[in-house]
Amino acid sequence: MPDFKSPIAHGPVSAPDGVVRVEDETATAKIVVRAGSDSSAAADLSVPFGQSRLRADGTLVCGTRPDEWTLFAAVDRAAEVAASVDTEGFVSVVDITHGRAMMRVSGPKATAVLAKVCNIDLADDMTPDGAVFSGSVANVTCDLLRSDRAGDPSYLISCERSFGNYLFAALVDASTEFGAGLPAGLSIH
Amino acid sequence: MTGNRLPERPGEVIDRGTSLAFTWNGQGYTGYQGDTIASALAASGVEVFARSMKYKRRRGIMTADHWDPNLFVQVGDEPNVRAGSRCLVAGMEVSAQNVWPSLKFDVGAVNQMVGRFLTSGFYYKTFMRPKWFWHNVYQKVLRKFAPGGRIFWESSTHGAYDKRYAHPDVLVAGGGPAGMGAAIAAAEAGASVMLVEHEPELGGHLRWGDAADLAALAELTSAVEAHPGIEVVIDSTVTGRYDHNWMAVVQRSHEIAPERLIKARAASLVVAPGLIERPYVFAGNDTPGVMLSGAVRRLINLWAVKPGTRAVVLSANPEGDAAIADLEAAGVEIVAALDARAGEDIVEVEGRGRVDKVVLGDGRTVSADLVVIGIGWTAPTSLLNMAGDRPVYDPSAARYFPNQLPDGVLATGGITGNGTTDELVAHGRATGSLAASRALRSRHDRRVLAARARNPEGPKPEFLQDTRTPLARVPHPECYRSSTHGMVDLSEDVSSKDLVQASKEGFDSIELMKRYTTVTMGPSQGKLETVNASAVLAEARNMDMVDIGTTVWRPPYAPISLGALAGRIFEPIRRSALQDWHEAHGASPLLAGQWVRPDHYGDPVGEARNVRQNVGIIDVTPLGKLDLRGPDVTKLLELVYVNKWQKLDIGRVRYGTMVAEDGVVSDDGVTGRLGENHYLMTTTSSGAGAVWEMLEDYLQTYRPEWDVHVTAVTGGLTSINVAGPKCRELLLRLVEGVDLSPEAFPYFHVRRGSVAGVADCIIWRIGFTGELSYELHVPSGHALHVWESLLANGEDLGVRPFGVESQRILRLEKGHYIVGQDTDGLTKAPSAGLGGLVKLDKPDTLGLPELKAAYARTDLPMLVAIQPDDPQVVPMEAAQIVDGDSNRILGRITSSRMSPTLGRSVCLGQVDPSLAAAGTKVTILLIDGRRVTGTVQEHHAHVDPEGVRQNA
Amino acid sequence: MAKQGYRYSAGKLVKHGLTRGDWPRMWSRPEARSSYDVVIIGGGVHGLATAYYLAKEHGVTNVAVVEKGYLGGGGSGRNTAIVRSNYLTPEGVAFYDRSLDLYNSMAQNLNLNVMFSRRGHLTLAHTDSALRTMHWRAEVNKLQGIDSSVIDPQEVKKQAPSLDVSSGTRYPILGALHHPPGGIVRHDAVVWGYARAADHLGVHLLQETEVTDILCEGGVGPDGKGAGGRVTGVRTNRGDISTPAVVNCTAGWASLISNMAGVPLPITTHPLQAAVTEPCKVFLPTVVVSGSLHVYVSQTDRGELVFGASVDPVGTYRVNGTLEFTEELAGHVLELMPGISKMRLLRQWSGLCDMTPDYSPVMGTTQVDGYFVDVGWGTYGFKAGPVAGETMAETIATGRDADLIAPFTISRFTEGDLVGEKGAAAVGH
Amino acid sequence: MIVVNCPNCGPRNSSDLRPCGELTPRPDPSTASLSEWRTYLYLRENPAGWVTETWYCRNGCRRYFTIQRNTATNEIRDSEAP
Ligand SMILES: Cc1cc2nc3c(=O)[nH]c(=O)nc-3n(C[C@H](O)[C@H](O)[C@H](O)COP(=O)(O)OP(=O)(O)OC[C@H]3O[C@@H](n4cnc5c(N)ncnc54)[C@H](O)[C@@H]3O)c2cc1C
Ligand SMILES: NC(=O)c1ccc[n+]([C@@H]2O[C@H](COP(=O)([O-])OP(=O)(O)OC[C@H]3O[C@@H](n4cnc5c(N)ncnc54)[C@H](O)[C@@H]3O)[C@@H](O)[C@H]2O)c1
Ligand SMILES: Cc1cc2nc3c(=O)[nH]c(=O)nc-3n(C[C@H](O)[C@H](O)[C@H](O)COP(=O)(O)O)c2cc1C
Ligand SMILES: [Zn+2]
Repeated sequence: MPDFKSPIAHGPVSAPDGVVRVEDETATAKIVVRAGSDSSAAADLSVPFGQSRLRADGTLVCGTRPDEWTLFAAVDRAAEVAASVDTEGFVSVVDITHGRAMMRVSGPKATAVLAKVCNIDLADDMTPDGAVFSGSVANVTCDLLRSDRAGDPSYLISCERSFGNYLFAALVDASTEFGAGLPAGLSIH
Repeated sequence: MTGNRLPERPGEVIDRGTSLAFTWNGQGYTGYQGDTIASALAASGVEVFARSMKYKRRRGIMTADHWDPNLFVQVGDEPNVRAGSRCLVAGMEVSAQNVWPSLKFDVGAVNQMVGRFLTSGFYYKTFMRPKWFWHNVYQKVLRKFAPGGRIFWESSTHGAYDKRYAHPDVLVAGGGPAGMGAAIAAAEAGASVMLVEHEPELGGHLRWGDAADLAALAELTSAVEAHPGIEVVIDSTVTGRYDHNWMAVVQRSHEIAPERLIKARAASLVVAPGLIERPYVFAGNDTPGVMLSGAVRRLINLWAVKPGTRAVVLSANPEGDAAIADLEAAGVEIVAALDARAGEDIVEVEGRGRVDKVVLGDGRTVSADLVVIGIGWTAPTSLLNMAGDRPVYDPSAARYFPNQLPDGVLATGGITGNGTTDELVAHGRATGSLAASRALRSRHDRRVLAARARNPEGPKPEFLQDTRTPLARVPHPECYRSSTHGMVDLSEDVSSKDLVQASKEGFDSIELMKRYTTVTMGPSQGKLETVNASAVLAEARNMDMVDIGTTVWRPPYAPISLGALAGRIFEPIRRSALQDWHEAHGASPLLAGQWVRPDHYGDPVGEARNVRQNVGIIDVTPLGKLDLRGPDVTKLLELVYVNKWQKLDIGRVRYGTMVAEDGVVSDDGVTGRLGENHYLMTTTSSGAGAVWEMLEDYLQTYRPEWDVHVTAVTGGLTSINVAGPKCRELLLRLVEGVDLSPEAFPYFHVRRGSVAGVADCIIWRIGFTGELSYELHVPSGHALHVWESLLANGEDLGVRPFGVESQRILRLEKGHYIVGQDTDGLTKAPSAGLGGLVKLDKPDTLGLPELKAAYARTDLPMLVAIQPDDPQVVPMEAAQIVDGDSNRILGRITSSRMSPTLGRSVCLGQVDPSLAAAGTKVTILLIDGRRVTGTVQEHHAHVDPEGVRQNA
Repeated sequence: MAKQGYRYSAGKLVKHGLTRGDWPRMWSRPEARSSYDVVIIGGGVHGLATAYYLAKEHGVTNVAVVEKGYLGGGGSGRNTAIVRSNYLTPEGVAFYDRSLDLYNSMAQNLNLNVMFSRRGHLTLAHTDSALRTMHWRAEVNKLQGIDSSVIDPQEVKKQAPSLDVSSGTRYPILGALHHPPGGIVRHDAVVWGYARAADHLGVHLLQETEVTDILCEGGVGPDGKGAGGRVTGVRTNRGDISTPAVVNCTAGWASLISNMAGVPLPITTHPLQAAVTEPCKVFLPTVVVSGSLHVYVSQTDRGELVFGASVDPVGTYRVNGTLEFTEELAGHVLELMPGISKMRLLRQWSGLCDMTPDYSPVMGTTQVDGYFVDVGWGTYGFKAGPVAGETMAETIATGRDADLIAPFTISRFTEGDLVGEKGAAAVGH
Repeated sequence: MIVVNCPNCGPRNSSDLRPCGELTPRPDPSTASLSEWRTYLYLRENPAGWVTETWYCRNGCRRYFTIQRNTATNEIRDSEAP
């Protein structure tokens, strides 16, 4: 199998003082599971809509929508993670690893960066660590997960793959207020 | 240069250590850091800043703040800068606007002499004859008189602006004592607060007040700054309150952008804008040297500028009285201190470039160069009106007061009554606590409702009732006059005479009067004019002010630049995994919706020919792709497509057309069955989103009992069509796990296998080009490898990429129509020539009754293939098909190209049913006016109607 | 009482200036009669024009125009005043072209300068398919004798130098439909001109009078409303008025009125917003419209840019406007004219539009005898005011739908024969 | 920008959703007369007051749901799944 290629052709971009960092995490296995709330898959995944949980095997389980979960894991584990889902009843498991670009915005100013391009209330009590939600980011529909790192806010943002390059540029553009520089060849225009 | 700068004042905001050089009408000036453009010029003795709009009258400082109607200047390439509030920056090139040839001498000033003819609306009553004169002469002259600054449309700052969102519990509009009190109390109650102040510093009127005011200011400011729960946003205006407390805040001096728009969803809004001083209407009231009391106090106390030497002051309130004290302290001689409360008055001011003589109410004429007016207030109720309030006029206090506010909006401070600083702060604090309690309760509700927030612990905060002690309404005389030549609207040059005349002509409601005279339609939007205009109308109609009302306040409260409203340019662009490759290989980009695609690689005709002769590959990723799973997918397909779907075996693909509930063709594509309960549906590129939402709609609201899961996989599968007689040979070199022989894998079938080592590719035998072709759907992370492998392994076969334009040629040769190009918003299924595809005997399909009705009709247009009789003529797409030599329209060409395969032009067109039979001659009107004939073809396909090529 | 037939002219302007004498009233404030031959609901351009032509062309003068607010307070007073006739369908072209003719001679006929500025109208195309539609319109227009053609970007630049016609932009300008006879009119003056002329012919203009019900008998519905019924009068906040003929000219409120007669309409009410900037020296000589960017813009003689867009997606009777309208508007306008980013928005407002499924009006007789409709004007009805008035007057006077409006009667929705303007009229103006 | 309460996502800006208009039940297409069908297609109550309407949570949970909205004030009442 040839290497997995991300739509984002840029490495991480950070502000010099580290207050914000934008990086590509597209190379993550992403498995979407649909199952009725009374299914055994749902019981197994055991995360309500809007929340997330790190499974013992390292898989991050997100309640992305009512009766829908997205599972994140290392990119080579896609098949294994997909196979781990209990498919008793009407359950579907779709590997969307190739279908979604994913990036992370992190650092003390991550919330301020996101608040420039996303209308959702990101206050700690409205969107706590672990919160899963969907919204528009720089005019692209995205799934978001707040997953803090080392006490600083951090957001995993995924979008339809074809928007990936644009969205990355938009997030870096939003970070320039806090000192990040747009790398050569990257522009929102 | 005359030095009008006073010795140091206790509250001054200028930094005398930092001089700033700038130019005014080309001449060099200096001011201090902290000056506005106007204060710096006034300090240097400048008295005339502008010419008025209609009569070109000289104009000077009037309010010395943002709303000053006379201080509009051009700064470099920026028009309409408010010199009364724009801070001076070194190097500014400032000039007067709306003057010709110069501010000193303006030719247009002759209008003053003919002013009596230029009453409001005069232009409606003349210039009608002769007809051509209006357009060719009068209108051009009128346009020359347009006021305002100049646009330098070569220098753009589009995209340099910025925006952000905010979600404060409490947003306070106005940073005077009341607003600061509200912010502090709300923050103390645990609310997150955004405090917005229009001026460059907090403080409101305290800033230009006395020692006690300055002390109170210092105390309040440090309390605000000390509280971490308050975000202070200065030099910023709350410009709009929209439904559900969606607030627009324009931030002017932000370091990263010329202006920034903050969009805030506030749970509670506290409106604390204070009051705006109202001008007085008397003859000559627009002469330079006539200033409002606030203007002289600001000039003296903030910028240490002496506003004149000999002053007449007319005061009706303590602020007017305080102006007298300030003037005296500044060494201005008070020629007359008139008390409006005691009936003293000013009748007229004379003077051209500056006040010279003042005629007083008692008949005396005195000489003075400054007239100071402190006769009352306008309540800036704009934000309250936007929140649905209809403020009510109170004659005893001579101003409007808030009436009925929704729960999420509270008012405090001067807009609600009068008080000492302590009383204002106390009222502000009470308002802030109330606002916080309501906001925190609403926040609790939101947390309960939003799944991501998890349920809040703790009880629901209480909804406090309003127990505030209202501020007093101190009696104030109503100082209005309508029977003078004074200006009511200085920006629009509308006098009270004009208003009285308009009322007599039938424009006797405030709204009609506004539209006829343009009063309140200028840059200050009624802030200075609206109450005076109502008062004039009330007197003219002998009615009460209360029954007249005001014109409607609308956003923005303070004008906001288009650049800030636009903000950053966030225009999402979609790129396939191969787009970088296309661009690196000379593809000319084609923007199709949000997608950027390869239109061609330099030679569309050659690329098309290559497909017919050898093999070509095209990136068709934007095709919508939906993964459908579940036992009820067939039912869904039966519902949304016009054709039958029951007997689609695993491994087969079928073409389908969709219509909307009105029977109009809405989309098309193929759907393949990959497994027992697993299908892949494709849609048109532009229809992908709509089809997905439509499927969800019917699944969720119409047939919730059906078990179907829909997943959009458009970008996840990179779609590559491999087409041409040699494509099988090419694929044989790369495909594993699939028998590509025509017998094992015939037309309209689907297989899964690996391509160039990439597993899990979906391969189906279909194509838009009419050639033998396979469409590969490759996991996008590996798509580039597959694409490059196809090219690398087919060199000997002549493989070449082709773009969208070649595909358009090829599909037209084959007669495949494009929804939206060959069909339009009225094309019902039978018109598209779907023939037997449509099944009317299904129990349920979208638009079924309309389909039945349409098939019963004989008058619907038909889509047909047409060949111009002259093979070299390619009629333009949209060329009309007409009835012989007449102009009667019988159809149109919807697609046309020169066919490289046939060496002749080929078309699709919609025609009247009378022309639809094969062999019918039609007349086509070319764009150059020629009429040519064409012949309707038997099949839509011009090339290979039997399908030998695609079935190979 | 308004002075009958007082004529405006340059001479009168001089006379009044010299004597400083008062001008006569343009219209009176009459007391309502208890009965009229025709009651027209809605004091916008459609209602007033209908009244004027009824009186002028058909001698029907016992007519009341009932307006709940002030004259022109609906769409007629808040539209961006763009007039043109380069429609997509032959029906549309014939209809709007007649209206343009009437506009052209309006100042003379009504003796009020409505400031018709035939400055030309550009509809920009940013995509191949938009360009194809422009060609389609141009071809249909030419066959109908309308001056309309597709021009290339260089020619666009000549017509409107402030446009960015370079090719690298997100929404490149590939060409435009150029319609020289299109332009703008001083919208209020049109309202006042018809009002004044109708008043002079004896029509009663009843302002601040709101219709609260339509009185019917004989129909299938409650209170004798609905199909088969007959109109007997209207109820207003100032009392009942009896009349055999009621005309619904209430645009955004059309459904509310029509429901009163038991005649449901294929209409939803959406706000359409507009905005003006502060004035700047005049630099934009023509009207510029971009369908795909949902904006249109023109510059008034006073130097303000007047902007419009497409209707708000959320249907509502609220007219207080939205922030996102101004944001999108500015973003799109600056894509076309990046140079004006420093101009400031001065005021935004909105009006109600009566949207139909096929972007064409609903006109003429209905299933209730004596109840006429002139509604469904959506975002484009200002330019149709004169011809709608003329044809509605004919329809009311003769009881038969006038030829020009035959394609627009309500029966097309039961017969499934919608008009094909949707493609072109979405943001046509 | 009004706020619409999605039954799943909670309060959201209306720009995150798509308004789908008045709730109009779909007649059975196999039995509906053409005039019933066209009433469903075209005729609307369009009241100035409370109306039950459908919204699609486009940027959120992707669910269709109905709410009550007062078209004269934009006040919003309860929301529910279809
Ligand atoms: C922002 C905007 C821009 C537009 N731009 C253009 C454009 O550029 N070109 C163009 O051609 N068209 C444009 N239009 C559309 C055009 O304005 C309307 O189609 C047209 O004005 C409709 O005129 P009318 O006389 O039918 O209705 P209106 O002018 O709306 O008059 C209807 C009247 O009925 C009254 N009324 C309602 N209910 C009652 C009642 N119960 N009792 C009594 N009276 C009642 C209302 O108060 C109102 O005055 C625009 C519309 C808007 C809102
Ligand atoms: N000239 C004067 O001395 C003067 C002027 C106004 C008020 N007063 C008195 O002071 C009292 C008012 O005190 P207060 O605290 O209510 O008002 P204030 O005038 O002291 O402060 C209000 C502040 O709100 C700001 N503001 C107004 N609209 C705004 C908006 N939309 N966005 C952001 N900021 C905005 C103003 O710039 C001002 O600084 C009244 O009793 C009045 O009589 C005196
Ligand atoms: C073509 C046109 C030009 C306008 N120009 C101005 C203007 O220069 N200044 C202004 O304040 N309002 C202007 N308006 C808007 C009106 O003030 C007003 O907002 C509009 O008629 C709607 O009325 P309302 O705001 O009272 O509801 C203009 C309106 C139109 C239709
Ligand atoms: Zn939702």
